[in-house]
Amino acid sequence: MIRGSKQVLKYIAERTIVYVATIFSGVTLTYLIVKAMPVDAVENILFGMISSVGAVYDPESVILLRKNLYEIFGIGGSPIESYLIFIRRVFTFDFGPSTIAYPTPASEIVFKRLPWTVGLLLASTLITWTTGNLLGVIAGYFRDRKFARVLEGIAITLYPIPYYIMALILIFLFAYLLRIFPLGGGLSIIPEKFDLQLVLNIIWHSLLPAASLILPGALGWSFLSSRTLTMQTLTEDYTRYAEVRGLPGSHILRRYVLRNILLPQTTVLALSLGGIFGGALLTEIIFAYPGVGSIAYRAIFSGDIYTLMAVLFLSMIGVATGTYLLDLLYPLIDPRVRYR
Amino acid sequence: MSGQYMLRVVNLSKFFGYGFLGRIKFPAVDNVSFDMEYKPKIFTVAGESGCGKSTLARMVLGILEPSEGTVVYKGKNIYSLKSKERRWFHREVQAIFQDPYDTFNPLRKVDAYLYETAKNILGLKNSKDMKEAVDIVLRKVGLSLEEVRGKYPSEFSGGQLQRVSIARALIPGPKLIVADEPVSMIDASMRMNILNMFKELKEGEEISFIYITHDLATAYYISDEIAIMYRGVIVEMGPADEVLLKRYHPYTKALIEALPEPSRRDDWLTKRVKPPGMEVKEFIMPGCKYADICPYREGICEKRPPMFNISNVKVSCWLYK
Amino acid sequence: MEPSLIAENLKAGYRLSTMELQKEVEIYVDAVSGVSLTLGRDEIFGIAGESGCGKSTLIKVIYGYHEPSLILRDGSVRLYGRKGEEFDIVKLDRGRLQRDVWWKHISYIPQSSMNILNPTMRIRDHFAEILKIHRGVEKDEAYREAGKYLESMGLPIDALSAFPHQLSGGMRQRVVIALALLLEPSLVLADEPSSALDVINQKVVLTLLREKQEELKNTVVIVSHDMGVHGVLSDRMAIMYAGKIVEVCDTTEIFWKPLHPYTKALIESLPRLGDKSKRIGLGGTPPDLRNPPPGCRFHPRCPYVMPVCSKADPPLCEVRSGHYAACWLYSETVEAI
Amino acid sequence: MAIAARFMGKIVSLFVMLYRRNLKFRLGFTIILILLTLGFLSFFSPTNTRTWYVAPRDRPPSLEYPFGTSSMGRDLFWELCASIRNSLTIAFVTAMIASHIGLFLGFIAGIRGGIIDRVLMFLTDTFIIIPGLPLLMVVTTVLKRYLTIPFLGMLISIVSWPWPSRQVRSMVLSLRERTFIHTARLSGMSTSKVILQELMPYVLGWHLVNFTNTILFSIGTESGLAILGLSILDDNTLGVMIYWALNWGYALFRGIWWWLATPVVTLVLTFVSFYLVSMGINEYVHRLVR
Repeated sequence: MIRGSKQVLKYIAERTIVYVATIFSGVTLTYLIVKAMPVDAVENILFGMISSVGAVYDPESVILLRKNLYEIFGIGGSPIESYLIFIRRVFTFDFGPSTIAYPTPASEIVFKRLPWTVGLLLASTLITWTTGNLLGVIAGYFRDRKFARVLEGIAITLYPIPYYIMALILIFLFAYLLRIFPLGGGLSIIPEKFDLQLVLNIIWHSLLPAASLILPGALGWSFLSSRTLTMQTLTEDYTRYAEVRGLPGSHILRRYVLRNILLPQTTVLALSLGGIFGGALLTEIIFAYPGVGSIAYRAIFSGDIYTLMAVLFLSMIGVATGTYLLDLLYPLIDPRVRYR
Repeated sequence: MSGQYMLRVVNLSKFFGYGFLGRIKFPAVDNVSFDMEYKPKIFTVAGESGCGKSTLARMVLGILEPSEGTVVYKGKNIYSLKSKERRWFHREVQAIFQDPYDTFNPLRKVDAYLYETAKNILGLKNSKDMKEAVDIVLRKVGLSLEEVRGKYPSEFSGGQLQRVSIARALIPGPKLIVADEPVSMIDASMRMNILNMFKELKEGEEISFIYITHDLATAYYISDEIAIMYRGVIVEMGPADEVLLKRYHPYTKALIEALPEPSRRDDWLTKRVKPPGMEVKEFIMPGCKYADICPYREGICEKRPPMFNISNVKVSCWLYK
Repeated sequence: MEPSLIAENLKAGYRLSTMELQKEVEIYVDAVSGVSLTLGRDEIFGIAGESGCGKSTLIKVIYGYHEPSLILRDGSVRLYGRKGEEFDIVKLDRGRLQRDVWWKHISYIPQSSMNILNPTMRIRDHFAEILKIHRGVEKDEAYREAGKYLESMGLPIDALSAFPHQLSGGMRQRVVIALALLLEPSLVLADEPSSALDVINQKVVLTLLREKQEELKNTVVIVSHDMGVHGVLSDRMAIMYAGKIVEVCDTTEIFWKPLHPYTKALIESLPRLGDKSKRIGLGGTPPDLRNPPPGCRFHPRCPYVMPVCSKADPPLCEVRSGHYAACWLYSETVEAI
Repeated sequence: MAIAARFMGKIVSLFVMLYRRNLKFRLGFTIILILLTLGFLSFFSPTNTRTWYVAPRDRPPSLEYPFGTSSMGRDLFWELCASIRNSLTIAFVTAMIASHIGLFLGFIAGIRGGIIDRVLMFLTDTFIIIPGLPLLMVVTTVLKRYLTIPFLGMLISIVSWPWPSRQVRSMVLSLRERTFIHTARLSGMSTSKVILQELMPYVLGWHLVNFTNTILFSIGTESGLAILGLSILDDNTLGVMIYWALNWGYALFRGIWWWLATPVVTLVLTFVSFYLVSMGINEYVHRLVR
């Protein structure tokens, strides 16, 4: 057993408290800001119902309806009360009904679209991480070679460009000029059954959005971070001493450089995986990709606070859980930390 | 002057985080006490790296707050000084650090520190007095203002820079200087110049020194009294000749025998020595910290040995109860 | 006694670019300037000298390990294996050195720094990879041999499966020494093998090195600034000052009949337990090797300085049998200049 | 004020030195200079760039209209100049606020330590997990009517201060252990003097890096908001140009590629140039700290 197991439990407990507290304060802060939105969801619905053609309502039923609606949305009563109701709901993951697609609960809408976003981002994050690291290690190891310099040049230009600007450039090149990719959307055929043709169609649609996420990543920050790490590891004492022991370059690259880079890079992976649920908001909107991001976009414009809160909450949970799991798992991954 | 001791260190301890992400607390300094009279003296704290001697030095200097115990300088607890008294304390007690190149900010000119000390602690106002005071102390260490003016630390050799550091400490005319391994970074051939300077300052300027070192040969050369530390505890304390030549405590014996002395070549090569155990385990041990590898170990060593007096040497070992 | 290594007229230094007055400037540090050295068989040879005297650079050049900024300008290094093999270290390229020479015939023990060993690899794998690459021994057989070997080095068996950071400084240094002696090379170069250790660990490590040397009857070069370490360990010694060897002789002679003024000053400045007589340190400051002083490089600080000292560089000549010194006091040809 | 002057002096001398010696910095800084001149030119624009139909519509780039004209009847060259000026102002405002809040909080957390450090760290962590863009989307829709260029800069700074503060804190924590801090204390220097004289030379380099990175983040965020139509649409910024070209003018489908290309290419140039500058300073700072 790890020495001082009592300490380990204390550490886990502390990490959990920080985890919950961070989410709690994050949610509260967003709630306060979102609450400040002037759009009153209930009035919207009522107005929508009353003005729909041919509908006649007597006044009492409208007032009664308003009271119920306030009840359902939990915004009746004093701000404190509504806040507490909101918090209870958040942690039971029931965000109340979405104002646009009225009776259907907000969380349901979000969950329907989640697979799209997670699918896209999971794939692109993993691809970014692996290609970025591989290229980074090679470019770092053969630093003076020509191709390494070219790669560095590309990386410096791609790294600062936000992914949604990259999206525009890609649309412009591939969808407009060369027309080999669709301009947007998630599907261009009506999905009857889940067959190869459907899968191919989905992939065909998600290639361009994925590319807009992968390019600035794989050739940008992931490449640069792994290249700097490689160069640092190459100057470490243990790598130099390995050379002195007559070990061949390939062996050193594998057992010394790669091994010692993997640890910090897994941290980076864990953090970026945490960011998946947040969804690449803008890319989805630009490509009209049916993910969580486009719902959030629509929710903001239509004042659908609760769907928006669901999306924000999801991404906060993602990031916070990513860091939380990392804090717990890291000592197991890195031998140095475990048995200090 | 309150009481006959200038400095009283009473049951001083400092705990640091360690183990699984710093969760286990271990005593880097464990209940250390010693006193210094007003008579100028060089008191050495010797021990291997990691035995807690530097931590002790920082606590005495008022830089590092102790976990337990007190440091009383001329009757005042240095950790409850008011801001004006703090200036008085810095006027009386100064420090010389180990690495001269880290003692001065590489991005600042060296003489800036000399003027700062003169201005803030001596309270000199106009630049003429300050220049004069600085030049006097620089001459004492064999340098002059011209050699130092407007230069950065990188423009000096180690030995020269350490002299500037000593000069800085001399400006307020201190009564006590804590020197934390002042010569370990200096080339062997030039160490003597600085150690001789300490002796002259003790006799000439009546300044007491607390000399922190791991090098027992230099300790023997300049110190009047010496305390040997092991794993955060003083194991033996007393006049330098008695402690280093008679060597009551088993650790002091092992330490001196392990010293590579050319004259004792054959004896050094033949005698076997047991390698020390895992550091942390020994720090946490409740009883005698040296028990793990002590050849004279007995059951009683589980309990912590108090300080026994043999003639005027204090030894913390059950052998002498 | 045929030699294990002959180095002739080695000239090496560092080309650095530093920031001086906001301007990038190229400077050359003349770390080793014209050093010749012959090492015998079955002996511990000590190289002593203070910081910046070029002792570490010298053994790196002998080993043939050139860090990026280290440049070898001149000189040759010939290494002789245990069974008569001969290698010209300077001429061989890095690939040949790594495959045929390094660790098989010559090994190198770096200063005992914190992360010499691969932090993500267990100790036994450090042994296994050397045995596999240099001897083609398979993993489990290599583990057994490593276990046996570590036992002989006085290390607990469970150290094998430990990670480097779990070992104490002393243990880690003993593992490094075990690695260096694993393939029983004819020459072992050790750079300050015990300087970062406490005195007791230092004794454990150095006595171990001595024992192994006597067992293998090979040659071990110890580089250390601590004269005491040489006093108890080295059979023969060289004193270096500002990139040159100023004295070579048996260790006992150095402490009782030193010849070169620098060695004398060095020995006299060493404090000794039990002797409180006043000692005087060397005056002046070590020379700046970016533009070293002309002639003998010790002349600005030498109490016996003569006119010739600042003009010509004194050759290393044999003043007594086996006792060489590079100083005009002892050189017969002084009148000629 | 003497300190501020000296402070500026140091930055100017640092830039001059880096310009001469660091290729990345030189390349980046020259592009920025071009952008700044374009931005400055916008004050001499013959027509008010916010009005429609002042120039013939949909003209491809020609001598008369170097960047062509848009379907809104605006000369893209002058609109670009105005957009650069506004985008850079927003970014500058964000950077000034965010990096200085970060500097201030980082210093307090680093120097004070203890409870204050834990509270500030908790606050920073909370802000980091909140997704910046969606939050800003909400805020900008809410305050649509009050949005002005500097105010938008301030809004973006709400989400961009945590990174610099974390960075400065770790820097201060590592410097606090250095021996020269003890020497300074023993020389009777007050805490504020220690910060200014001892810590500032090191932190200055990093502060500049944080400043440029915040500019990058701010331009990116503003253009992101604008593409969604959440920026100040009746004014000119690089993002707003893209918005009108994409969502109103359907520049892409109607083949008026230059309308979209002008802002996109300028944005790319802005990002790359500021990043190069930040890398140049970063390399210098690394060498300084080592």
